[in-house]
Amino acid sequence: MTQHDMTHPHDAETQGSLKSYTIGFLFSIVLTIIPITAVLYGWAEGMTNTIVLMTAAVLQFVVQLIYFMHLREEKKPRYNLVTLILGLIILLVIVIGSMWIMLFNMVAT
Amino acid sequence: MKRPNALRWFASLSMLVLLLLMTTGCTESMIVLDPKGPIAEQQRDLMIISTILTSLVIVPVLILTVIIVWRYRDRTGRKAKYAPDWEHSTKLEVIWWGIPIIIITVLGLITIKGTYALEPSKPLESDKKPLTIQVTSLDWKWLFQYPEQGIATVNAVNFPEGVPIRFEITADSPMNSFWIPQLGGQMYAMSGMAMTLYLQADERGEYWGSGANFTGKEFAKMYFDVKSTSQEEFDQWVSEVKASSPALTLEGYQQLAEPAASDVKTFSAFPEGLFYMTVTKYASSHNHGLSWEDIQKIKIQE
Amino acid sequence: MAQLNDSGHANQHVSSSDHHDHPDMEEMRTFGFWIYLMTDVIIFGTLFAAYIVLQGNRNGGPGPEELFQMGGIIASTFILLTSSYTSGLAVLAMHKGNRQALMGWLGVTALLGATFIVLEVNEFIHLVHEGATISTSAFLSAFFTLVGTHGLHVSIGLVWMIALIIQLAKHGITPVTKRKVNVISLFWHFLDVVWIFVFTIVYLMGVR
Amino acid sequence: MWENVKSFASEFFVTGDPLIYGADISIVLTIIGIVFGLTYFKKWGWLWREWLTTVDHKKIGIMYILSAFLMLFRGGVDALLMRAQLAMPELNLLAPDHYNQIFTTHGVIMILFMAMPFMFGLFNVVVPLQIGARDVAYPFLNALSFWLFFFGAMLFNLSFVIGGSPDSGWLAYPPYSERMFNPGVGQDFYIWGIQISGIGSLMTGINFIVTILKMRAPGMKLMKMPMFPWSVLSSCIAIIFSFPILTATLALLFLDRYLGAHFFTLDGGGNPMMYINLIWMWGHPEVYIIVLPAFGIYSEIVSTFAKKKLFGYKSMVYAMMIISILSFLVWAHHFFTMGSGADVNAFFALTTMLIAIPTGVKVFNWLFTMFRGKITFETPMLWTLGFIVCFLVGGMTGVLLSVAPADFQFHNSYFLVAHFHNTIIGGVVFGYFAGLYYWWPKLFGFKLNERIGKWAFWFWNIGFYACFMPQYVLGLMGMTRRLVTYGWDKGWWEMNLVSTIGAGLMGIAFLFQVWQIVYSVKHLQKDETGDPWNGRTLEWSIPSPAPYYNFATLPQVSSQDEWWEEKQRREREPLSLAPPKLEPIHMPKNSGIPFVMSMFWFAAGFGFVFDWLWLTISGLVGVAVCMLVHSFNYDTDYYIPVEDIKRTEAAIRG
Repeated sequence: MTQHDMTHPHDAETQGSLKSYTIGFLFSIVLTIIPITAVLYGWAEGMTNTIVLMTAAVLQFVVQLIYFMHLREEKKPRYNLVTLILGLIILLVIVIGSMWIMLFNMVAT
Repeated sequence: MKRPNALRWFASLSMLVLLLLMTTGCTESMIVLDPKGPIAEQQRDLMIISTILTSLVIVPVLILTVIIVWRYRDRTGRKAKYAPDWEHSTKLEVIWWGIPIIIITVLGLITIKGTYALEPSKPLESDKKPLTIQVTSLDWKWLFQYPEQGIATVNAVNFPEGVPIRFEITADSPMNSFWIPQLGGQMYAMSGMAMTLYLQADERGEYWGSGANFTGKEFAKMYFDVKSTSQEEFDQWVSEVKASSPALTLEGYQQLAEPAASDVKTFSAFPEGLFYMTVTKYASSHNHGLSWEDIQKIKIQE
Repeated sequence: MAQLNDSGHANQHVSSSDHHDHPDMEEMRTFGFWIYLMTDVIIFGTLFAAYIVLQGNRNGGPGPEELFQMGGIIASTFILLTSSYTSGLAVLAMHKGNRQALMGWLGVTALLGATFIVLEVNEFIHLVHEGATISTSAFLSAFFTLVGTHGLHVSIGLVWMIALIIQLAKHGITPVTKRKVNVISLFWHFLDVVWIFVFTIVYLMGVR
Repeated sequence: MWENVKSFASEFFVTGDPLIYGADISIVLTIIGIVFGLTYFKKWGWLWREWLTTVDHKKIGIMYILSAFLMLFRGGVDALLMRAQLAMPELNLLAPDHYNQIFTTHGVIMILFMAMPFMFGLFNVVVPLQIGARDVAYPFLNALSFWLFFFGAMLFNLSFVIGGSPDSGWLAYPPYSERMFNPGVGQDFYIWGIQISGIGSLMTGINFIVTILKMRAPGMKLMKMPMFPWSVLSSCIAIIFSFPILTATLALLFLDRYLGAHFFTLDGGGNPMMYINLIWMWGHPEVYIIVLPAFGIYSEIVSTFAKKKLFGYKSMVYAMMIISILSFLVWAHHFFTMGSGADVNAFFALTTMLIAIPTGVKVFNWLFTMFRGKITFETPMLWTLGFIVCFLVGGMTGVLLSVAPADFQFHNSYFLVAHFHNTIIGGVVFGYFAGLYYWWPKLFGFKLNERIGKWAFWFWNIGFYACFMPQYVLGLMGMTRRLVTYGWDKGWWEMNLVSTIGAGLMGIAFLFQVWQIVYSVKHLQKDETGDPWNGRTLEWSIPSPAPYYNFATLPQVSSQDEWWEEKQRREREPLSLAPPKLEPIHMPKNSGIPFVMSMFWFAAGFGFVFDWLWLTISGLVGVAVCMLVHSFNYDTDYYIPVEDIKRTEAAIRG
């Protein structure tokens, strides 16, 4: 039950400060208000709307990763980052693949 | 050390048997390799091309396996070299990353071309007007409707040779797969949508088709007779059916759709728009058949 | 959902009575939890895929425009965002070794989470009263399943958080409880991220 | 009252078929026998302490493999029944309903309850020993994974005697698997059996990824790790990203059936195609999940029995990782005929073919490991050679199937059936057998009889070719899968008869294997060395069977074939060192929670199947209580004192 891969002992916890958490929080508030107003006041239509909404959501995801989950502070080898990237790739494959197969490609009449 | 010897014999023997089977005795009943229409013919050609291409790697590798196993077996007084630490050779590894890459590239290009050429809903090139036959998979029988002739059949389909047939395929039962091996590949039969499949028979003859996707209890009885005749014979058959067979009513269809196997049947008429009704029975709640863009358009119009 | 119970639990499981010679054991458990989160990403991905593909199939029933009451949804969004922040503050308090503040912030987080759940249950009750149930149409099946799965995650997180507060009261801040706090705050941030996408894809794009 | 009981019993228990009554009786007799035996020999306490509550990876591994063998037996009997029914045209051995259930259970059992546990068993037994660890990363979770698998499998198998088996194929395509066409409980058994064991599989995936990444012996860089742990890592990566899809998809199907949702139904706007799309997103990676570890096993065996370093180590690693990721990009080749259009078909045909490249590279590397080696032909090596030949054929037909337009003709025919048996038996089963024969001495401390093993090998191989080569031909004759019977007019009977004979030979081969084990236990050839094959990796550096703490002192690793190098070092300069200093070993404590919690899952699953809400709720509450109890337990591990280690070592090393 002993582990050896780590060359030096260190605490499992990630750091972060009140400042970084607060910045993250403010960012996420702003990034939530933007799409809400965009939708409620009908700023954009169709594709533009989708792009605005998705961009805000993805940005907010990044904000949470950096300011709340401290992904940037991970020590090497960065297994967390690697698994996250793999997970996101598979996620996109599932969602976009399903849309591509199920919605855009019907031979049926 | 008799074992590797036996293994080698065994391997070559089984390949030989397979090869013999492929080339001789069974060819006649290997109907997939005995196509009677342009689609099945092209699909057969693709099978042969891909078999040859893959054999280019597989056969030498099988031979190489036998040679290596034979030559480097452990025995006293053997002359072959023993190099326990030899574990890397960039040259060799480049070769065997390279060979499959080349073969797969060639095969890939052929496949892509074939995929677009043999897209099932693509009309066949022909100077004759295609004949439309509407196919419904029921539990556990096939219903064929001829909208232009106004007749219907169960578990039997007739059409003239040399004329492209436009099959429109749906199901009023679990999903099935419509397959006439000698004329061409399958298409799923699914409720709520009508799939298009073009096939054509180049020769007169009697073939058979089946359901290829499991649908339940009497699934094994879902065969149908396929008969390709001359145009005159076909016309004559149509008028015979019209003259002598009963009409299929809506109640008749409901009875027919009850889960059970069925014999061959013919009907001189069928209810107007029956096929469309079958397709839309569930489609009202779906957007099957509509592309994403279509849905968006409808939304915008609303 | 089921995964959550087990894997989530699994990572708060074993604990050592002493840790001086295994400094990285707790980190290993946190890493395992991270991988579990990735598997949960895939579960939600599948549910999102199902929702996106099926959302147009209304079966003649109501669509998002008629059903969603954005006021409550926006409120619960901000509540969940805030709870993500407070769970971060709990971790900060833990680093400072302040057990009271840690338990306090965890309590606030749990309270906000509970409010979120109450709002969601209210929304579901409202929908059912409108005649929009899981068996009304494919759109609603996918909607209830996606949103409900997220709600189930939050609820399980709540039980877990309360259990953790009790353990903190009993054992204080030890390497084991430290890891458990880290893990649950990761979980909470993760649920926040999932909600952002639920909010964007289901609600905002739905009423648009 | 009595009438009520009678009518309930006739619905609850499967009735009406002599085969099933026979099975019922033998099941009851076996259970009585086991209970009686345990009581008579006073072994209940032993069973509970040593097995049911164990968190030792080696014991868990043994339990996995034992379950896999039992399931292989059941799945094999299913297969033989099917082949018997198909031996001649128009036979009536099995009624269609019964046949449909049998091909469904055969598929599910062989993939999910035979291949998966066999694979997990080998993971458990071998990985910690090979990377120089004392257990897996989460021993408690590991036990939980096993018991979830076990009770999931039991729940699925229970459908045989209670309620009725599922009958809609191993992937249960809707709408046939929906309540509309399939109102019985069989389909719900399917969902919950797979769901419960699937959770276990997912946790095992997480467990081994962390074990391999974080628990390697000092000095063992990733690129110095033996090939089997690499293959396990690639397989587990595929597990953690694909099993959640299965869980979600089955949950949706269950919601359709249980709450009347409309995901995949015909009415209400459901879309059955979505299920097919989703299930194959799991289904395709799944077959790579089971075959990748087999590739790892072959790599170990080839280099051991050629007495030569593995050729092209880096290529092998890259190839496996590429296969693992690429396996997520090919799923639509399972439904080229669904009408997704030429763009989709072309894309997925291409990605499918791409997988042939890394796979081909691996075969070349194995061949060139043997090249300039000194090959001996013990049973593990025989299985490996059998695999190479078999897999080449299977791989070739796989490429043929990937040619999308040609697949329109192959789809759902016996050509396809032959292909996947070719790769799964030739690739997976042969690999696990090879691995089992190879590591058996390490597991149990004695070797299996080679002579009977060779008989088993030849019967398996000849039986295999006789069974499945004719099926390729049958596919080209237009025979589709899942047919209960066929007519004389099709000209299929010769090939079917040969195929049935082949299946019979494989059945005999299985009997040889059972006999081999029994014989070897009787004529015990103890493995005194701990290194019966002149092995290369760390597991051979410790005694057989391995002590419960595995390594008395953890090895310091400097090379990929550490034990081989170490043996050569010792030859050069005989060992004169004082025995290494022992330290107390940190170990996890046994726990009964995994067993109890999995029983509660079983109860909850059973409640869902029969829609008994009280049972479902009690089961789920039990699960939650188990988790809380475990969470509040801070006393989960202990130290083995140096004295105990010394005593154990002295006892083993004699």
